[in-house]
Amino acid sequence: MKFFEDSSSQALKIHCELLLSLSQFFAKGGEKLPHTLSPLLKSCLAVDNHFKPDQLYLSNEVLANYSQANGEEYLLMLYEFNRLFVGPRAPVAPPYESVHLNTDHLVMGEQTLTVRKLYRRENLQAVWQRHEPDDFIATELEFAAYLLSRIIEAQTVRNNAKVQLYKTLYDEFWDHHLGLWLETFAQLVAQSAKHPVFSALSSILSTLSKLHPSNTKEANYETFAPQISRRSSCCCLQPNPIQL
Amino acid sequence: MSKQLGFLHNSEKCVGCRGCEMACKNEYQIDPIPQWRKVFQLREDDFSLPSRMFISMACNHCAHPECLRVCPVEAYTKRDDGIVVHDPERCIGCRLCTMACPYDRPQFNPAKKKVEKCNLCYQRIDQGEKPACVAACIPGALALVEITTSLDQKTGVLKTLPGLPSPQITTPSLRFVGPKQGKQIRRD
Amino acid sequence: MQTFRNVCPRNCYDTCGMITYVQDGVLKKVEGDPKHGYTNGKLCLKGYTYPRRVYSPDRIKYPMKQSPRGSGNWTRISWDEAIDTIAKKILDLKKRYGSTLPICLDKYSGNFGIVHYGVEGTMSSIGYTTRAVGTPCWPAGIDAQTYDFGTLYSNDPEDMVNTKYLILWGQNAAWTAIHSFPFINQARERGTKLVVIDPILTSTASKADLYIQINPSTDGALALGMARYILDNNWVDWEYARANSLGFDEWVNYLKAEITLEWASEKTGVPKDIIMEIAREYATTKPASMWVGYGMQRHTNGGQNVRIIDALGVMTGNVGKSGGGVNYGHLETWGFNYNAMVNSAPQGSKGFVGPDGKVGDRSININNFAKDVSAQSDPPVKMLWLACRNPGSQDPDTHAIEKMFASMEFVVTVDSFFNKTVEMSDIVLPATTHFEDWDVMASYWHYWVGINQRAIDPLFESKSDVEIAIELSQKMNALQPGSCTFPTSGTPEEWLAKEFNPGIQQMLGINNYKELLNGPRKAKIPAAAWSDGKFRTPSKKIEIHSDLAQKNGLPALPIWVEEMKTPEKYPIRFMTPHPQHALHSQFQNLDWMMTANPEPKVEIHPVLAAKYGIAEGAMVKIYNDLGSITVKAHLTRTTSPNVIVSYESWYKNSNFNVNYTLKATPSDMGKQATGNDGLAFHDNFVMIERA
Amino acid sequence: MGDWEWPLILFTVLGQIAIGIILMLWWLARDRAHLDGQLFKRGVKVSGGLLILALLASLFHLGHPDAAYRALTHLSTSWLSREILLFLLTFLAWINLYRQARQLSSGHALRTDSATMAVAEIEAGQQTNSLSLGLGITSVLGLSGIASSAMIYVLPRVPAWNNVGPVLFFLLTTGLLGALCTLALGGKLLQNTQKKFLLKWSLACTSVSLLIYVIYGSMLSVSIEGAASLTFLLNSPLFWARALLGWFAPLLLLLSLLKRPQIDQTHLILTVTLLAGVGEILGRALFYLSATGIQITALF
Repeated sequence: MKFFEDSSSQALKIHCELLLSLSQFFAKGGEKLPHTLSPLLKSCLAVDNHFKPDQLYLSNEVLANYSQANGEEYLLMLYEFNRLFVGPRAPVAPPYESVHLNTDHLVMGEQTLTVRKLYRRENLQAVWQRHEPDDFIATELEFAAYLLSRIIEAQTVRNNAKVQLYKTLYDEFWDHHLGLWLETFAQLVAQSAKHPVFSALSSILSTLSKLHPSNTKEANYETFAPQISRRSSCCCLQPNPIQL
Repeated sequence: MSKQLGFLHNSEKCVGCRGCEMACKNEYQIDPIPQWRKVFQLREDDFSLPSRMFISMACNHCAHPECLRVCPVEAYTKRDDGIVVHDPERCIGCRLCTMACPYDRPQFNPAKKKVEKCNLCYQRIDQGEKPACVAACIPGALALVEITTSLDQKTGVLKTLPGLPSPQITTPSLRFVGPKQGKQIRRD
Repeated sequence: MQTFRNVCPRNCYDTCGMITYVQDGVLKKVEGDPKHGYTNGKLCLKGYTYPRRVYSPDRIKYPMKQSPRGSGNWTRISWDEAIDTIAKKILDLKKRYGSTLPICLDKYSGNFGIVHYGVEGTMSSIGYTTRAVGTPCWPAGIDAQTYDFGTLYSNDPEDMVNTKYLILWGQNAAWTAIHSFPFINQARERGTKLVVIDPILTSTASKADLYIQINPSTDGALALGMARYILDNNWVDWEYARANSLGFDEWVNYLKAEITLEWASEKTGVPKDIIMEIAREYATTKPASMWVGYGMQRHTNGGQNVRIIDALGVMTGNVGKSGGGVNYGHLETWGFNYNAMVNSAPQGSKGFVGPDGKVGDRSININNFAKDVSAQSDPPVKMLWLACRNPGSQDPDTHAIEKMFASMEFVVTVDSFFNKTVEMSDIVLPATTHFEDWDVMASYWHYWVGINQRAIDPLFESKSDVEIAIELSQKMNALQPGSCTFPTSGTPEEWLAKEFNPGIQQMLGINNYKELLNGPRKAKIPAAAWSDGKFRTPSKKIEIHSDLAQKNGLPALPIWVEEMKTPEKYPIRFMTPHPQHALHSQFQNLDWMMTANPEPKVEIHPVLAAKYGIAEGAMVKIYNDLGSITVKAHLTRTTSPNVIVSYESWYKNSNFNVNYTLKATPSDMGKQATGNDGLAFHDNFVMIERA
Repeated sequence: MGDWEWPLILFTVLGQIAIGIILMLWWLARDRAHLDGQLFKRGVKVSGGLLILALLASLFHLGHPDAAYRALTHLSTSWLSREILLFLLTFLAWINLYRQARQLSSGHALRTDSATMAVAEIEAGQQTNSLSLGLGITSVLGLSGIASSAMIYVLPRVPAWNNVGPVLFFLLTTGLLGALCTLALGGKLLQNTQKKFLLKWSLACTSVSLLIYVIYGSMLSVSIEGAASLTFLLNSPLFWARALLGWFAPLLLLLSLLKRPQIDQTHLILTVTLLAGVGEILGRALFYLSATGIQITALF
């Protein structure tokens, strides 16, 4: 069973949770792994039960195993996280879309600006706009989750127009952004990961991109007021002060 | 074709500072690999005295461009002013032009899987500006010129320099003022 | 598309005016500022790579902590935690040792923006500290000109168009001052002869009408030979020399007694007739100009050689003349407030009692940093603060540097890229680039001053040195009120504004720094240095005989001092001059540079190469007692058979570093004006073998 | 020096085998009833398969295979455009052959019926005519396609290529591998005379190829770049493998095959086809590897 073939609210919620927990994983950084690993595991398990994607259970076992790890183990994961994604040594897999999709491999590329515009269409903006690139993986994942949550809301109030609109928006965002680089990024992590948790992370990321069907309908646009929940699990996006 | 624009490189003035090379990359923010313009240091043995002598070369907008001839997708076109323009939109990355150009100036960009090259900043020229490399040349060694017989009759204007492919292959629109060597008091 | 004015803040003659193009808050490209009269709207190859520097994913993005140092185990920390850790460490050391002297600052030329002197200010504001004092680059020459003229002060480089005869003495403008070429060319087009004296046939030398490959470190001997010949032919400008200088005749007697052309020729390896030729031409073509490069003073007798060349200029009356001069550099346009630098130590700070009884900072030699830091015992140095500086790859004797770093308790580095120094630090703080700062830059060569706007917001969590100082001050005063005097407020632009004073504004012909937003300004001072004849020596005259030099244990007169002799064991001189694609350890690591210049090389003369069975492209091991490096050989006759050349640089993902073999040998001068003698970078001797 | 261009090697060699087979079938069908129906069908199927493979392989050489169709747009001067066009036409012609091959089966059945033999003869005759026409057209298109592939490499910049060499090499590959593969496919379906001819033909191709290569090699050294190519070849073990597998071994085997027709030849023919095939692939690889272009000779 694939995402969207099953667009039951339950399926969407599970999908949404996975995106959010991944977003958290990157946003909070290696230092907060003790807090972000278990939620990630939880959402992965949910995905596994619901969609039964092949191989995911293996990564889940790794996560399950290491979410119980002791402080020292967590330190190893932290150092690996920073080696892969942060620095100060040139990171192995910079977590920014433009570094991977733009042929000049710099941050703040054209992708950064296009996702900024997409956020703005939803009256949202990245919290560290103009400092942190807007196409930081955590921000993009959170935005994807946001779009799903809008679908769920619309479903509960039976607003089909809105459901359709946000499905289209979600597809659009996926097909033009996350979906384009997540797999490459996952491969890069897989190649150089020196700790099982990050190999697991890599396969979770590829599961995410594999499970998503490609679909490119353009959305005919009308904006709704942003409904970004101020839950702890949202930290990369905020209502756009200019717009509100 | 009404005229033929090209470059005049004064090897007497060029100190190989490579400003042109990077000004070109800066103007178009070219990806790391391709070098539309490249400064070459000539071989010492080709001259009476060893010294550091340079030529700066981009696409030579040849009168008989091999790239244009062999390209299967008509990515190359020659403007009335002789500029050979490459259209990356049409390019399918067959790399035949990179095999055919004796100057290796069409450059394959592995990131884009397409070929790129210098288009003599035709957009700038159309607005009456100098090409970025010419505008950036500090010692004033690089000039945009119209290739004419009168230019070729000028004394000191050369069609080639040691180490360069014979101009007969593509009749490049590049002329040189040859490097001049001073007196050297050497310890060998 | 918005445009902003910036100035390249690198340690470079040219200090280019830049125009920065910004769209949606993103820097798109850079160009030269056409309103800058010396750099004239053009940048060098390095300048054009700035967009790659700003947006490189390799940039240091956040404050980070390494535990343990050198392990590569890095933790991202908040600015607050970083500053808290640093502040507590400072206070702890202060408590343990009763002063802040265990804290040592090493800051130099990574960013020459005036506001960046806030780094020194940071240290002053916490108390008296240990300071790496001096400059590796040019101190011997500075002292030479200080003894002779009272300070370093050169003609406006744009004035080179007026010269009729130009000698570039150990100066490779093609690589290090490219913007001077249009002026040199203008002069040449009017018939000026260009002579280049250099042990290496550089790109600049290749353009000369006459290139002289002199024996390294014997420039003084050549100048003395010329002086003797000028004297013998009475081409001396007696009037100028006697009217404006002290001890001229004393020196003339020395020439008569001690100097012969044969000796000069034998010393320098320059044929007699050539010495006579350039002596005649230099003395009889008026005005004649000499540009003394920094390379030629990086020898154990470098300062003395510069003094001799100064004397040559005086003897021919070329000093104080437009189109003339013995040009080296100047600091005339640097008269800012250094507001960010001048902070008094907190109440009751204990300092270092100098030999003169004055209490203050404890200065150690920047040019023997590793040894001097380790040598401190009362109190020992426990903490290093590094900003605008990368001793890990730029200081001599890298192994000694590594050992010294390992012995530290705490190392803080402020930088933008993960270089060798960051690798050896406990905490690294992300530095802004100059596009993310407000600043003002002057040049030590041309007379222009330009403002540097904040063109883009600082990327990630990077901060400028002053912003860091402010945070540190807030934290320290919270932890221990009064423990830091650095102001805790002010926007970057306000800090910039505080650097201006009526003096500098008058010099630049402005009433307000904001006028610089319309374009850089050129100082309103005469094009010919010393044209007023008011020298700044104790005697107010040119001191050919300098008591001050004598007092400092140097010859009073510009007489010959023997060069360093080649040791038997290491017969090959290893010169490591400035690179073309980099400025020290900046730029070469960027992707465009790594494509244009992917790997280091060592230039070896074919004769020498043959002797050691080294072929073009072969790997060569270069070694001496200190260490070794292995690098690819390039056979070329641009060097001489007993000199090999490799250009110092920091390549991405490479441990190439010429300083593994470089001994911290002091040059003869520097103490007087810069606090410490310079470094004899070019008196480095090695052995080679096929690797 | 060039690179190891797998896509190009496969495209050229496979394409040339395919057209070579058609060419041989054409010769066999030159007059009535010589070409066995089974062999015709087999030949057409195999050559078609190879042709498709070849065309697919060629796509892998492109940075943007999706836009390959655009390669047809510069017929005026680009031999690459012309090559693509001719190969597509060849493919169309082949589709027609394929159609004929399928119809043939019905026509064929008639033969067994002695009563209507006469009719069959005639029909078969007409069929053979239309067949040989179809084969003819395909071969001609194919051969011109191959010629244009060769012309692509006739570049003033590359002295080693800037001569008749490429055309000859490509055509000889076609002749040699075409004949050998037909032999291998034909087996019992070939009459002895046909076998003999194909063997002789292969022998001829091999020896001519060897001969021409020697002459070509000796001519290379006139230009610096050509000389570079030559030294590269002579110093490359690949080249000597190619000589052994592609020239000497086939020569000996073919001779022995012609000398002793009585023994069962199937295995020997397979071996020689295989060897020659490998030889030609190596040869083509070297063709690209050894290419040295005129270029700027500077320090850096």
